[in-house]
Amino acid sequence: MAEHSTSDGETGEPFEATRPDYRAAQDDSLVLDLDGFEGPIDVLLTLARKHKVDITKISILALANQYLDFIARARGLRLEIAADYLVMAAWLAYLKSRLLLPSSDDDDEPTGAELAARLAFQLQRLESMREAAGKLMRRAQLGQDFFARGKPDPVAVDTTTVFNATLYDLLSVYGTIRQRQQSSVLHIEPLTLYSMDEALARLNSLLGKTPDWTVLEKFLPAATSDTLLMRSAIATTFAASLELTRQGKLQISQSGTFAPIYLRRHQDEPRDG
Amino acid sequence: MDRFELMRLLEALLFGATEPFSERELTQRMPDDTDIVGLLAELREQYANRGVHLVQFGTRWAFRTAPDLGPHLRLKRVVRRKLSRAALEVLAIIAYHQPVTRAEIEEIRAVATSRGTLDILLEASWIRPRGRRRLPGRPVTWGVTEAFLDHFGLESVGSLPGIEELKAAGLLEHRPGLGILSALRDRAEDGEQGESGELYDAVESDTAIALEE
Amino acid sequence: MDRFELMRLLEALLFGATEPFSERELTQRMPDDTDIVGLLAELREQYANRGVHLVQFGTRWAFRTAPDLGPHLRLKRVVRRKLSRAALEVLAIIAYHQPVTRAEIEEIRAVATSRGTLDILLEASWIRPRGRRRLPGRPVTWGVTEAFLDHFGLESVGSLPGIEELKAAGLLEHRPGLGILSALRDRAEDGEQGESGELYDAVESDTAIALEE
Repeated sequence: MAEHSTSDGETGEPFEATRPDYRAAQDDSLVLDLDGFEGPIDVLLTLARKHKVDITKISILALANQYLDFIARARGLRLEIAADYLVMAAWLAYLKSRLLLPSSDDDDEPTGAELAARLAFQLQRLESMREAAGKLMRRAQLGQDFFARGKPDPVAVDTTTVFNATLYDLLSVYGTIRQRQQSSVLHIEPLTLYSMDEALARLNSLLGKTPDWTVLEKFLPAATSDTLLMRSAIATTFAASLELTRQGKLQISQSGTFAPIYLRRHQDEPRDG
Repeated sequence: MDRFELMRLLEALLFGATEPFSERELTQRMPDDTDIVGLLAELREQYANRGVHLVQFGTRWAFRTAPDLGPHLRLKRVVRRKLSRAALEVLAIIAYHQPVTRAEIEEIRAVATSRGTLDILLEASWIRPRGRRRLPGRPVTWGVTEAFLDHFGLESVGSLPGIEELKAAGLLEHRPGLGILSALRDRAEDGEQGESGELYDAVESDTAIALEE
Repeated sequence: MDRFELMRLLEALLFGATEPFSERELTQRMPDDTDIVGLLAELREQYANRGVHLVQFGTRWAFRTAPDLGPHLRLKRVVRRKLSRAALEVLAIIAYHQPVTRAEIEEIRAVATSRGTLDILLEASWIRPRGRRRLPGRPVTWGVTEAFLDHFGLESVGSLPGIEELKAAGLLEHRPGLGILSALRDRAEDGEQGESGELYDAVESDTAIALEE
């Protein structure tokens, strides 16, 4: 009878899909495929679960051996092993040596037993959270197994407007504003370019003083450290020189491609005054 | 399923339904051979003296609040309205930068804020005037309210995640929306400053959340 | 208004609305000096065996259909996106260890939390920032919302399944982790940024090693 109404049966996933998909580790023919694991702790936990049902009674030494054996075989097969798996292997080898060798009293380092206890705690704590997640998802859920009032009563006196905004909306909008702020600062940048009008005015004023061929660079404004500004000045001054030539006020000469460009006042034009 | 269980099921169906159910629809949803008519009559009887009645309109059935309670009933009828993007932005800025003046909000958003936007937030009881800035014109500063904290499930504005944390939570997308001119500039300056480093440093420098309780 | 009438009014308020009510909101809507807490307890008792229950989550109250009827209820179900295994783990850690920082979540899982995990939980309105830890950087701590409690039919965080046993076993205590694990975590984070992890996955995906005991 646990049937969905037809309206969402078509589009949605089956209801059962919300159950967690934890790896079943009881299988004897467990295949260890690094691809499916979330790091070395996940591997250790899977090994531990296979080893013993009660994870609190796990032998850390046996677990370390299994892990080291696995890494050794993986290397034998020349599989690519991510660095963190190797770091864990090195640490477990160290732990093993501390567990097997008698510890000296004047040693400040934690004993092998202490390290083993910490690892056991880490594994138990993570395992407990995985079980908790499973229990949580197996609970009856709102909108799936139990339901709110389908439609509010039409008899209503007190109308309150509730704005549909979630914390998620608020935070994501704020993030976007901050990014837009960055780009809006950048939009101001074109204002620092040398304009066509400036170039025309400058060229016009200098023209009367240059009856002879003069290289284009001499007409540029005083050099600044702003290279982008200088590049725009070159471009606009050149464009302005073309405009003045078109008006018959200026002559341009260039001996070849990429050769210096020379400008002079148009020779037929009468001097002012 | 015994009669009591069938009654419970019918009750739950009628409660959860988005529209009143006809007897035919109820028959489809209940186990075969259920005495729908008998159960409906019994259920109506059970609710006769309660604050909620089972009511029949033509062939359809639904739970309705008892008519005699009308005058006393200040039912929460919730009208849901979507908050505009602009309003959401202004709200976020007020929450992160309070106390903040309207001019400061506009500076951060780089657009003028219409009067209506603040009105909507005031209507929602999410913002309140906090005081006045010691500036020409003594502009009003704005802050968020208890109702705001309540709605968004926050204990204080201090618990809003900072920019770094938003980034870590995946809420800040890296957007390479820089114009061609800034790219030119970067090249002209021979990449003295790392492009992305500059972007993030500038973001972080403003991270501090104004806290003035 | 006598107690019976007050009960009817409370019933109508809660039954008629789709939204949960906090006790504070109920106080505003009921006549002055109403014993809200007593009435709520009595009303919950009256509905205990019915098809619809009065439930409490956090500070809020609402009627919900009885969970045991779930399999038989042919009502429109909400389609939910399936949470990833990682997101589920993070959710469980936030629920059981709250308030908890991102770094603490990563310490428990011994892997970096990929971007977007907290994002998804936040979008579902299941988690919220709770405050800040008195640590360098004042990191935000996370906890679950009342919407989370409502969704999973929990009265409070204290009624999370198995939380008492976990507490008794010391598994919810904050203990210094293994130094090695934070090293692993940092490494994993580097990998994530460099996207090299993805590359390796693709190489390895076809090769599996059988594990013998």
